Amino acid sequence: MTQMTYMEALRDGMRQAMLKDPNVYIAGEDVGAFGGCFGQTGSLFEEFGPKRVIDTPITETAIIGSAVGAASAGLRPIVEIMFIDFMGVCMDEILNQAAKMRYMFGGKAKLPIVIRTPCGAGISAAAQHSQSLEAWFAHIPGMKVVMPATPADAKGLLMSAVADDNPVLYIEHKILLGVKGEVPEGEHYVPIGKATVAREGSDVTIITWSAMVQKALAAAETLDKEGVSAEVLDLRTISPLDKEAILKSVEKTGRAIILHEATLTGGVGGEIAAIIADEGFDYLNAPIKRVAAPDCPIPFSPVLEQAWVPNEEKVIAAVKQVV
Amino acid sequence: MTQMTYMEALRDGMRQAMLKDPNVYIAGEDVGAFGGCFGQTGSLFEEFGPKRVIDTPITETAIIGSAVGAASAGLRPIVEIMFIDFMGVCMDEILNQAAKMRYMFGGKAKLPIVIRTPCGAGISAAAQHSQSLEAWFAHIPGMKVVMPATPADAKGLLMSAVADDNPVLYIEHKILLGVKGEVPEGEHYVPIGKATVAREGSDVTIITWSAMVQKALAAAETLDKEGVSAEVLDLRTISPLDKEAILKSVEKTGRAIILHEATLTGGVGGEIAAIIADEGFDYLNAPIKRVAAPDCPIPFSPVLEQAWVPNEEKVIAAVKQVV
Amino acid sequence: MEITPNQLIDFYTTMVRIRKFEQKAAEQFAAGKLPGFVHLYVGEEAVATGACANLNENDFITSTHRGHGHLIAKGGKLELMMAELYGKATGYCRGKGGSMHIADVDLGILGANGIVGAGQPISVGAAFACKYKGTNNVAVCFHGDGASNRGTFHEALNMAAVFKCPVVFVCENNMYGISNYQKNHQTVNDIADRAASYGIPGASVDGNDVIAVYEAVNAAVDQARKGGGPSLVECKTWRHRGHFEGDPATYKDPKEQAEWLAKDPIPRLAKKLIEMKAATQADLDAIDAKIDDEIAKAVDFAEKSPWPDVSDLLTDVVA
Amino acid sequence: MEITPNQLIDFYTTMVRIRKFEQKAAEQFAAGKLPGFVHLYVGEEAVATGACANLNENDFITSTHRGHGHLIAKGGKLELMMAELYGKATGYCRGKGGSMHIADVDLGILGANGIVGAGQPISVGAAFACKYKGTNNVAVCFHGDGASNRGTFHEALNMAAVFKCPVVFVCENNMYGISNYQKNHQTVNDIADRAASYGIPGASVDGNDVIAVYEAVNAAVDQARKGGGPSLVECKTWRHRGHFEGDPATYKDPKEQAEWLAKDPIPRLAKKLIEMKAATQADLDAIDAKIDDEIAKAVDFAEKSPWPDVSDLLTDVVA
Ligand SMILES: Cc1ncc(C[n+]2csc(CCOP(=O)(O)OP(=O)(O)O)c2C)c(N)n1
Ligand SMILES: Cc1ncc(C[n+]2csc(CCOP(=O)(O)OP(=O)(O)O)c2C)c(N)n1
Ligand SMILES: [Mg+2]
Ligand SMILES: [Mg+2]
Repeated sequence: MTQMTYMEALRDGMRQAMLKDPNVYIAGEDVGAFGGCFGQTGSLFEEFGPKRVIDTPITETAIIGSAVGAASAGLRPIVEIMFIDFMGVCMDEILNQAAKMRYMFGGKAKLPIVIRTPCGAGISAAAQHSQSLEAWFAHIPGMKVVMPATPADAKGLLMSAVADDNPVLYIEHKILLGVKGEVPEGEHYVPIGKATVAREGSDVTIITWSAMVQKALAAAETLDKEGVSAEVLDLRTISPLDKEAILKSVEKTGRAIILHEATLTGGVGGEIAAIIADEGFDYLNAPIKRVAAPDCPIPFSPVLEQAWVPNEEKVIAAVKQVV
Repeated sequence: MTQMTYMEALRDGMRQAMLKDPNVYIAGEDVGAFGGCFGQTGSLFEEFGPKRVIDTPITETAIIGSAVGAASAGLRPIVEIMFIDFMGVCMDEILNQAAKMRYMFGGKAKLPIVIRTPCGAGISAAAQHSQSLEAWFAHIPGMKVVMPATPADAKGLLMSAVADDNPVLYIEHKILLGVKGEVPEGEHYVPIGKATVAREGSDVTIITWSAMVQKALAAAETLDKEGVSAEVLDLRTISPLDKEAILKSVEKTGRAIILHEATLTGGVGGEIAAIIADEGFDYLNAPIKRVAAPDCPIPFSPVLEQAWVPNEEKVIAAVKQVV
Repeated sequence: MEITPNQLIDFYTTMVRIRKFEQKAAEQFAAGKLPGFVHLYVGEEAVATGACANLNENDFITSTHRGHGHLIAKGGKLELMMAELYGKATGYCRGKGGSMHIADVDLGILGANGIVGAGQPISVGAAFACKYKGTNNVAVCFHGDGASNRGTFHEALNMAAVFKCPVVFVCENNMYGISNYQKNHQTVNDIADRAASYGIPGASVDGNDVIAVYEAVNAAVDQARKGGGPSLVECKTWRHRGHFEGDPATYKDPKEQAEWLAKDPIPRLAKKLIEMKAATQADLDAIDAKIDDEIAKAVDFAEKSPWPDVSDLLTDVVA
Repeated sequence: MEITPNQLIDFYTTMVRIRKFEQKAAEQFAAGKLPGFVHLYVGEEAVATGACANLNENDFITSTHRGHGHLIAKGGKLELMMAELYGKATGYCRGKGGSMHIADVDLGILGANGIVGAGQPISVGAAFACKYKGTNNVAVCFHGDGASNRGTFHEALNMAAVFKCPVVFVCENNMYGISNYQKNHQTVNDIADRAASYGIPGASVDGNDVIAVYEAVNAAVDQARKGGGPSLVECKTWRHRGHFEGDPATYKDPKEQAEWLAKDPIPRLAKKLIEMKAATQADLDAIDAKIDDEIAKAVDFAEKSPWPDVSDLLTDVVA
């Protein structure tokens, strides 16, 4: 174990994957000597050189499209889209090519592609640089989606994503990049599709992921003092969802709060609520509440942005409605 | 009232809108003399000429992007994307431009854009020409999404969409294009955001839209014979959802089935279930069931495609689990 | 680079194979046996044939919605193709893909594609992989005149040029994107001129002359294999039929259609073979008969094959 | 088309206005007063100034992430801009947009834009509307060298050419897309060469010479107003600062940076004005002082303005 930031951890995950397999390469905008928009690739360019850490033109469509071609020809690309907000310009390559080729071709293609991209609000980057769009990708059969909340998971999910033979969207929250934590050295894999209980509790389950895990934990601390025991489930993987973990926790607590940063309507919270309202219906002692950003674009001004991002108080208020 | 097909009705809606306002024009691939991929624009080119019914190159990104520019400069474009599956190539123009400009600009822009596009399986058009992607658009604040199920609504929602000052995605199901029904003559508006009870019932509510309305009605007929009274709610608008109508019906029946053609995970069904499991929790006598396509790309072979599309039997089976 | 008579006979054979496959597909479609959309390559056979004649099994192609010709020219197996058109379990994609998604990754065929222009960046990636691995292989990207207006064209050619990827963009200019005549969808006459935007060679050739296609693509493939980067080869041709089966193509000028039918690449090559005494009419007839037989076998295979089992619906979504 | 001394003084005034606005923004950003990303236009002032000098209030522009210069040149109000950079309720977007989304639709400014290349098709649509309505107005699309590699560039120029839309694409080639040097992100030297792919005029001019920019765009706007369709004007220039504030721009070659600083468009124009006796140094100093005053007022306005009220969060999502 070493202390490192979430960003160092995900970089270390890339590095380990590259050391292990020469067919792994990184491509994206300013990922080379510049070291990545937020510094994510750091000095990987110096270590692995321009053959394996590749600066592309501003050409997301070709970045993803070429990754599809390279992967079907035997490589294992890690490609970066600088902000998840830019996915709109390469959705076809994800929706209709990467995610569907294996099925359409009758199983005769393998698409081991990792698409790394930062999400999230909190730095006044405004409406086109702050979104959380995981719901789109969770609705694409053939895609996996991971969203680590801790440095250790940032590394472990990165390595699992590279090792996976399917397209995996790896979403790193920009607010977490600087967060420190203990991270295993060398190779480290966190299984895709497995949630983790970030905090045990017995009265209510807060189901969440990515940067919201910290807010859920903070809310749970406060609630604890008021005699409410909240369990916090960090999903880690958004697709496929760890249904068992969700249902198990709700069975225990009888109450579910879903917390995500994405806007409410059409967010992944709906999917989770639907699973619980069907398969966990008999466990429920109270309505399922969702805490999410309101249905509006992300405003620039810090005062408005703060009002937009879900926070501890809103989680606590939701919990209090059900306990 | 006249008898016409769904396709004739939506065409008549476009025609009325064009007669009414010279700033309304149509642009898209093969919408001119060819009359549209499935014949949707028919002879509008002959009637309105090349200035107002415009064949574009194969350039979806520019089709939507130019509509954004034209709308902000005072026109009211109706643009067509030949299949909803192609939206991946113009999502940025929808997500980050059309839907956000008004908000980002502090309210100082109006974007009256109608994007018409066919969705749906049923004609062996395979994985890239058969999808139902409404969930993506329902997750974009600033967008409205309508999905008519009948010829009258096809016309009425088209005209309301053109009259709306916001970007509206108008999704026409290809399987419905040839369906006939009574349609009001002249101008006809169906309000955006209002569901309709397609069949009254008391034991269970089937919430559905677009081509699935017919399947729900068929299932309800069969169930009726077995003594189960199903209400069928045709949402008509997917965003904004008619929450009141949903809750009102579930209050009455105490049971909810959500039926959609899109793949299950991440579909709009989750959103609806979540609303009910929160605000309608106390009405519920049984788990909320979703009937949807399985999480896989749409297969080509008719035998597989038939197994993929949700059908009457699956609806009946779901209902029987809860009554 | 001398083209031998034997090569020409191979070209002829491939072109006839494509033609007869397509004619059979038209027939079976009309008979209601082929579900979905079918876009046929009749009239354009010289392009796929001349281009793929420069490739080996480890080279890659990306194809389009109008893919049968490309696949056959790259070595695709007629039985597996026909069975796929039928939607049978024995087809290339086990019935899951259909005409627009046939692929044979082992043969370097990275798929027909239902999204116009989608193959362009994919081909760049395959070529990138060849270069990355140092294999000396190349990729050929087939795409239409209509597709040359998509953003993918621009991004793919730019990326390929910047990274010097061994890829040849073969633009099949059949003068239409569905009903949209080339001069109404772009303002350049020769799409090859667009190569200049990427500092790469662009050639425009008679796409109904298989030898001209072969030679132009040969030069481009050669450059690519030597590390000289990508090229664009435009092949002017004509689709004899509608955009898809069922399209009466009333938008075509009958005179122009007649002119192009007279330029049919197959009789043209047959004439040449006979003139140069590389083959007699009887030789060609024998080839035709052999192909008829292949097609009949493919149809028979497809007809006799089982439908996919519904239990297969959810397999192969993920690896 | 003779440029009058008065016009040149106007150019000078606008360029100084942009420069000083940007310098103040840099200062306020460093002081922690401006949230979010700020991309400054320092060094490129001649482009926006020379281009927008050809436009009237009813003409349109689309801008970029590096938009302040375009907005000021098109008549944007400094107070409302500065207040928006601060995120104040009185800003152009009531604090909802910030630097990357400032717009003034009434002035034909269809917005800065955080998505590289997104303005390109939007400008085509605005130009289309001008033509549709027969207003004789035009649109100017500002975009960078990096943006010229996006699919939107290709699709926008092709559509504009096909429909003969009155739009001028002004490519600000400052030789970098963030850290990526132009010769590493495209293989053409002159981006103007890409105009040939659309059969439209392409001109490449010294973007630090406001007169050259003015004249090239003038010809293009003139053609557009007369129904002659779109053009591409490439302006070679240089950003003095990092990509965004906070970027030390260590990727730049210090020698090249020094060379370009020596070509600063503002002293260059000042020198010319004095040489041609259109202005004395005192006149220019007076302009500078007047602009200092404007900027001070803008800052003061921003500083004193209230924050948006949280109750405003959900307004204006839909009309
Ligand atoms: C992105 C996208 N837009 C539109 C279509 C519908 N479409 C299918 S084929 C076609 C025409 C293609 O023209 P071209 O590239 O010239 O190829 P051709 O059909 O002539 O071989 C169109 C518009 C599509 N499949 N994908
Ligand atoms: C589609 C998209 N890709 C990437 C980015 C991130 N980004 C912002 S500015 C920029 C560089 C733009 O370069 P250029 O077009 O030359 O404009 P300049 O910054 O030099 O003015 C990049 C890559 C973005 N905003 N949008
Ligand atoms: Mg064509
Ligand atoms: Mg630049």
